[in-house]
Amino acid sequence: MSTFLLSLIIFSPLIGMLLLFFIPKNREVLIKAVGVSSTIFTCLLMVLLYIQSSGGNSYDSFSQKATWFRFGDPELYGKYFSVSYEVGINGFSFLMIALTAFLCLLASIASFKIKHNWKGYFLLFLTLQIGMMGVFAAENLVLFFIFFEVTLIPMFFLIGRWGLFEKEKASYYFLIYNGIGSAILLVVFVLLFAKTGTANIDQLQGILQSTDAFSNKEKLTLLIALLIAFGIKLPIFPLHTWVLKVHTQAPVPIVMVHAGVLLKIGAFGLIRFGMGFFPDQFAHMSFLIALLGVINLLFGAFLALKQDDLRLVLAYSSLSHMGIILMGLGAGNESGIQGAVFQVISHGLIAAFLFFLIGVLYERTGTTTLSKLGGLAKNMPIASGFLLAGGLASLGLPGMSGFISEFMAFMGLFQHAPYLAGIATLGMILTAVYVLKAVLSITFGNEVKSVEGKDLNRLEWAPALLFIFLIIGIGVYPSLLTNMIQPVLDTMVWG
Amino acid sequence: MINHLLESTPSLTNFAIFFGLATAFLFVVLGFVTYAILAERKVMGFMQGRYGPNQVGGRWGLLQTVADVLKLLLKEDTIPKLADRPLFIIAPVIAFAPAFMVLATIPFTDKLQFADIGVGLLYYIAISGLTTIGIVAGSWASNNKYALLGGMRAAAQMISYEVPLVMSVLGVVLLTGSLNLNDIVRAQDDVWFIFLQPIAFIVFLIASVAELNRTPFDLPEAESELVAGFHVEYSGFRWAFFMLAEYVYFFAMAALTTVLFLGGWHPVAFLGFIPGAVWFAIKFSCIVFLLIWFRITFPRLRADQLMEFGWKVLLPVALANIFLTALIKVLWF
Amino acid sequence: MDMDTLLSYQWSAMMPEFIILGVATLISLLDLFVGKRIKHSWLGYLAAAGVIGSFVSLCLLRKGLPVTILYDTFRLDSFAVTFKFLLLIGAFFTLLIAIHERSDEIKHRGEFYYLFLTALLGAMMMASSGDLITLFVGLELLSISSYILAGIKKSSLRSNEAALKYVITGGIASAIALFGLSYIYGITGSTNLLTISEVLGENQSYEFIAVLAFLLVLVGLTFKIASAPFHMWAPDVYEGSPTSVTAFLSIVSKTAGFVLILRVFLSVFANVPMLQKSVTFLYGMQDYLFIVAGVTIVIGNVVALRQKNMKRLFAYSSIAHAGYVLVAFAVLSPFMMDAIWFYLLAYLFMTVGAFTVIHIIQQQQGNDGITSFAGLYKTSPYLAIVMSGFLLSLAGIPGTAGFIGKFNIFLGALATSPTHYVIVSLMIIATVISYYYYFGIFTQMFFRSAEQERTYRVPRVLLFSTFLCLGATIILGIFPNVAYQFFFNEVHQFKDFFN
Amino acid sequence: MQHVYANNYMIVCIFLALGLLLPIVALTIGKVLRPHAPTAGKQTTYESGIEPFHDARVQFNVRYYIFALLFVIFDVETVFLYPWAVAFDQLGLFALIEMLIFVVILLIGLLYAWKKKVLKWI
Amino acid sequence: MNEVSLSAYLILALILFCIGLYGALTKRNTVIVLISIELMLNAANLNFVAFSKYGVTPNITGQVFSLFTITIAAAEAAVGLAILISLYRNRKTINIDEIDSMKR
Repeated sequence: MSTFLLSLIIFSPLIGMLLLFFIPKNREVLIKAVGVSSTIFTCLLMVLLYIQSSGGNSYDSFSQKATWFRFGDPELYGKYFSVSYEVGINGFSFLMIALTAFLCLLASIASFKIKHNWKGYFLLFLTLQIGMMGVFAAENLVLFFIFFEVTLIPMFFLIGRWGLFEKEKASYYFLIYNGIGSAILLVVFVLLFAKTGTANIDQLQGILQSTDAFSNKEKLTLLIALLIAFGIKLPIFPLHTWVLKVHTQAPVPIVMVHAGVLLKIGAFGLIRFGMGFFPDQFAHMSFLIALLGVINLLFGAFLALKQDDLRLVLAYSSLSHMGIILMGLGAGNESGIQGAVFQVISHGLIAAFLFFLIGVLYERTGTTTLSKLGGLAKNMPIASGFLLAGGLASLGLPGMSGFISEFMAFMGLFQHAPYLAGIATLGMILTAVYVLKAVLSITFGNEVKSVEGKDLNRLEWAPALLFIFLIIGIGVYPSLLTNMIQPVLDTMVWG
Repeated sequence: MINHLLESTPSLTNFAIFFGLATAFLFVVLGFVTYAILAERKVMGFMQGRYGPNQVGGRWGLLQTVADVLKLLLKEDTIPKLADRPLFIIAPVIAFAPAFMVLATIPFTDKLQFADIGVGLLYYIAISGLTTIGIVAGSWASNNKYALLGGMRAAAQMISYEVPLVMSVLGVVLLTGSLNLNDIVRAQDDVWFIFLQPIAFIVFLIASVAELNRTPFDLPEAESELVAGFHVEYSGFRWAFFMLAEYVYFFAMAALTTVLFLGGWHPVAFLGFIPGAVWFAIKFSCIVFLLIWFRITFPRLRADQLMEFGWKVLLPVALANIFLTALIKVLWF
Repeated sequence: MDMDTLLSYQWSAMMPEFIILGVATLISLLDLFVGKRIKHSWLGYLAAAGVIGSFVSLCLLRKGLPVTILYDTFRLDSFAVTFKFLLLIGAFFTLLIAIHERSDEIKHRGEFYYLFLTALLGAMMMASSGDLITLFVGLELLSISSYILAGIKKSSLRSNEAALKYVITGGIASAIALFGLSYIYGITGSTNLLTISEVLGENQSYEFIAVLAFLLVLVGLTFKIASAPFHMWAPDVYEGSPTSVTAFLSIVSKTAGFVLILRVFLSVFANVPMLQKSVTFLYGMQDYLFIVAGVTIVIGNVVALRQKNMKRLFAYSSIAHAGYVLVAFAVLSPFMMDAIWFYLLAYLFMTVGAFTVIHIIQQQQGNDGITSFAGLYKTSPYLAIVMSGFLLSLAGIPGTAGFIGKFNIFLGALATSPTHYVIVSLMIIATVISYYYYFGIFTQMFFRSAEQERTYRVPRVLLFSTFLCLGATIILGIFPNVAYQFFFNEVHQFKDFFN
Repeated sequence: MQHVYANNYMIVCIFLALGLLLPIVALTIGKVLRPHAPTAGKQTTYESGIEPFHDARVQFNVRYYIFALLFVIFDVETVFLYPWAVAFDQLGLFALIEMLIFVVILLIGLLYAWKKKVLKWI
Repeated sequence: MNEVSLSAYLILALILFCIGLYGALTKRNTVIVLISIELMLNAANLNFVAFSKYGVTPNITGQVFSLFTITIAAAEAAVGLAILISLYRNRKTINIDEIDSMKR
């Protein structure tokens, strides 16, 4: 059972897709129900997996390997490239998959607001889920790349078909930027594969560290290529424009998933491949990476301050928070990396949460412009409360998950590059300013626009509560996560 | 003597000698043309129960054609204003030159032959095709509706009949195994190809008449409908060269028929004491007479009959003949 | 050459060709004598049946290779067999499209079908030729038949223009190639490919001429595959020709072009050492191949961005794909054969499927602009989804055959030498550029709405063929081993290619 | 033997030269002898006495071209038939069959033209 | 008349080929373009025949090849002209520059 469990989880949305396929496309309620049940099913399987892994201690039994296909012929050329279907998890990727499953569940609930074409929407949504979970579970470069690209196509359609006014433009931005990123990634992967003859990530790691198949210079080049590839996804400062488009134009559930999971693929990839394959070179470049992180942080924060659209504020805030991940990684020491990993999880939750609320808000008011919103607390006290909580989590209030990650990342960076860290603290202040400015003006500012409808309904506050619970849970009891990621960190930091 | 010359190193002297001989031959041909025209008119007259030319040059009108030529030489030459002048001038030359060129390879006797080249037959066929270009060029250059119509008809007719002509000869080539005209004649030592290849002979004869634009296939110059066909705008000596080309072809075609089917210079049975040249002349004359006879006997065909006859009858018959010959050769020889 | 030697030849090796020839003759006679009395689509089905028959006979011939007959001018080796499979499959699907061409546009149905078959025959001859003469004759048989096919819509101006442009460029290209071949013959005194290779290997005193000949032949042959110096005919011809002919040109004709390139260059130049450099001739010429491939890729993808007509767009896309396959050839990797074969197989299914959809829409809408796809998802979800499958594959998205094909090319290139990363990067970047126009079609199909509501009637045969193509595209994308296994095991290998 | 070959072709060239020379010489002589008095009337195009109207280079029936194309095909066929006929003795029955196939294919072409009423004049 | 050397034939063929190529690429009249293509093919033929007689290893193959080429060239010209005629019926021009109904 346990050998197939992981694959079952990854491909569990297929069951839902299959069911959806046979449902007539005008049966709205049924379609939505099936979509949500499918994500619930995946979540249940995740719980099963957690239980089977004896509480998150041993994941080895979940690894699965099957030969898949082969390029070339050993008899004929004496040389061949074999690609296997290899999946497996460790603590970190388990967390990422769990996050994905969880966010997908909530996003699918948020998807109830989708107005048309529910069937197509859920089919694509579930495909996206397969891709995201597959990326984290893949133990093989080719497989990783395939899942990576599988996330690309559904996103294109989801943005382009169900997005807002500039949806087509946004979907093209998404496609082309990520296409370029994946293209660079592909070059790197194929180079590694072609030179070493294996695509298994663990084996590659061993080969790259023990042999000199690549010179240092080549390794550095490859690392930079990886940095660009994942930097687009993450995004790192000059490559970020597409994120803004996507965050402002995509439908809310998709932005939730996107901000919560898809951006993290960049961080995940950077940790998994950048640090995993080329640790020495990564250390060599650590200052640059940290610097990029600080730039991201400050740039995002500054621009967030200037925005009048809540979506854009959050988009820039995502950018700025990604900077913290980079800072943590750039620090390169245990607490830095721990902070980065923490940030990956915590920002995933917080960003998704905030976008979830934006979706609710947008539905009620029809706008996300700050200057048109205000005095929400009077009509929608519960929503305002959640919003405030989300904002506080975002700016890193102690006791919430954001605090832990930021604290650790900064601690790491102070050890590594104190001046840089000093400058970066400015970013934290700015973060507090823009978050509070935005949130407070919505909740307590002058009432500009009347709100139609009531406060949150059951389907809205329940997920929100779940979010808050998790965010505070992690913030109060961080060792829940640290226990899981510690083994990963050990291998990463100490080799 | 000619063999000796042929084997010597090519030089200017050789060139001079050959040139002299060829010029002499040219005059022979011109003489033939002169008297062929006369003969044609005489025979026509005879068959139509009239005298024919009988004023110039005595009772036989022997100098009639000479007088005609002189008249043409002195006649004013007009070129229509709308004509394409360079093409108009060059067209008769294009028409005439190949007509004379083909004569180079015809073996009149086993000794009397100018160029004995290996692919003589192919040479003849290839070069003779060029005349069409002269005719079409002349008709196009005239910028005259009758001329163009005639020229196009001539082209269509000549290319249509070229195919059966070429195909019919293949029977002979199959039996000989050579394209050399000398070899072909030698292969008829025992029996002439007219007996072995009667179908081919008939096809060849018909096609050659068409190729020569002679009645009953004289559509390109059908006087009653096209005035004079492609050379309607030509006068004087330019016109004469079209006519000359036609008659030189007449000569060449008759000679070729003799070579291919009538055994060339070979004598009939026991009459070997008569020189080959005479035999050749006799056979040649027969063919010439036959062709003149045709002209007088047959009415002109309609254009559609002409073309359809060529493609639907002559071509399949010629092809069938080839395979019949090949089959017979494989099975019995 | 007497009777006995001739009878001793294993004539059955030519069975697939004979079947095609026989069916073509049969169709022409049927068309002439009972043409009026039978439904013309039956001729099309007869042609398709002929292709299937040929396919079956080819399957039966797989064992006991290689067979060479007629003094080595015709050779049936595993190379020929595997690539003939591609040709036959491609021809089969294009024939299915051809059957559904509108009958008021193509009046001469009989001709249409047997010209298809003769073109196919030419392509098959090329695949099996062991001699420059048969090779050239095959090439021209294919070319001349396709010239007429391109102009088969006699009363359509665009069709006429397409045909004329095709004839002219085709004529120039084959003249250039022939001129190159004449030099190859000149310095070796033979037209047999393997003999040429031997002689060239022994005597290298004419290397300059050999290089000249190589380049001339290369330039001439790029015409058939529509790559760089001779790509410009493709857009016009693709646009003007009937869609089935377009599909034929971009699949069968292109495959045949690659077959020819592999045949000539590998068997002639692969084993010939080069004088100045200590490499084989083909390696010495590698740079030129790279230039051709690179320029082709760039032109194909960049110009495609501006296209507003589906068939034109696919013309440029097919130019780009020719460039990709040329990369596989140019890197001269040991994986060349299977990479090219697999890519062409994948390309076959996705292109023929895409053209089928384009055909259906063009037939019923009378317009082949890119906007004719607007709102297709609403009007005909089946067509939209099937088309998306093909487009994804053409764009090289994982999960489809196109990805595996491209991946194989990359892997082969980089496994041979890491310095190939330049061409590989170019190819990958070009692929990303290609997303732009492929996804532009998606935009039309899914995001826009149609100008007017209409329903598309998909003929049953085309439904079947699109379904089959989509299935093949996806299966080859997920389980490429199906094809690779066949390639490596069933047909026993290319060891016989060089002797 | 080489000389014989060269000499033979020299003769052919001489014939060509003579074929060209005769018209040139004759026409030059004629130019000296004949009168030259052009008038506008003489230089008009002949059209049975009426004033010529519009250009004479009219469009022709397409049949002419089609016959030309047919001619090209069948004339080229002979390119193969001639070598075959010359070498028939060495080739034997098989070559006959081969050529038969070849010709039958061409005959189908002729049949095609026939059936399509291409061979029908006007 | 001495034996003409191989290079003379080759140079002649090359010149013919270049003229043909030039004509094919620059001329505006389609008929002339087709003729130019013929010229190129015939240049190749000339090469074949010259090599077949004076080449490294003289043999008959070159001549056989040129026979095939002649046939193919004829077929190509026939098809080309036929297409040109049908185009002319629709378009009334044989000028290659005016054949541009499909814009780029």
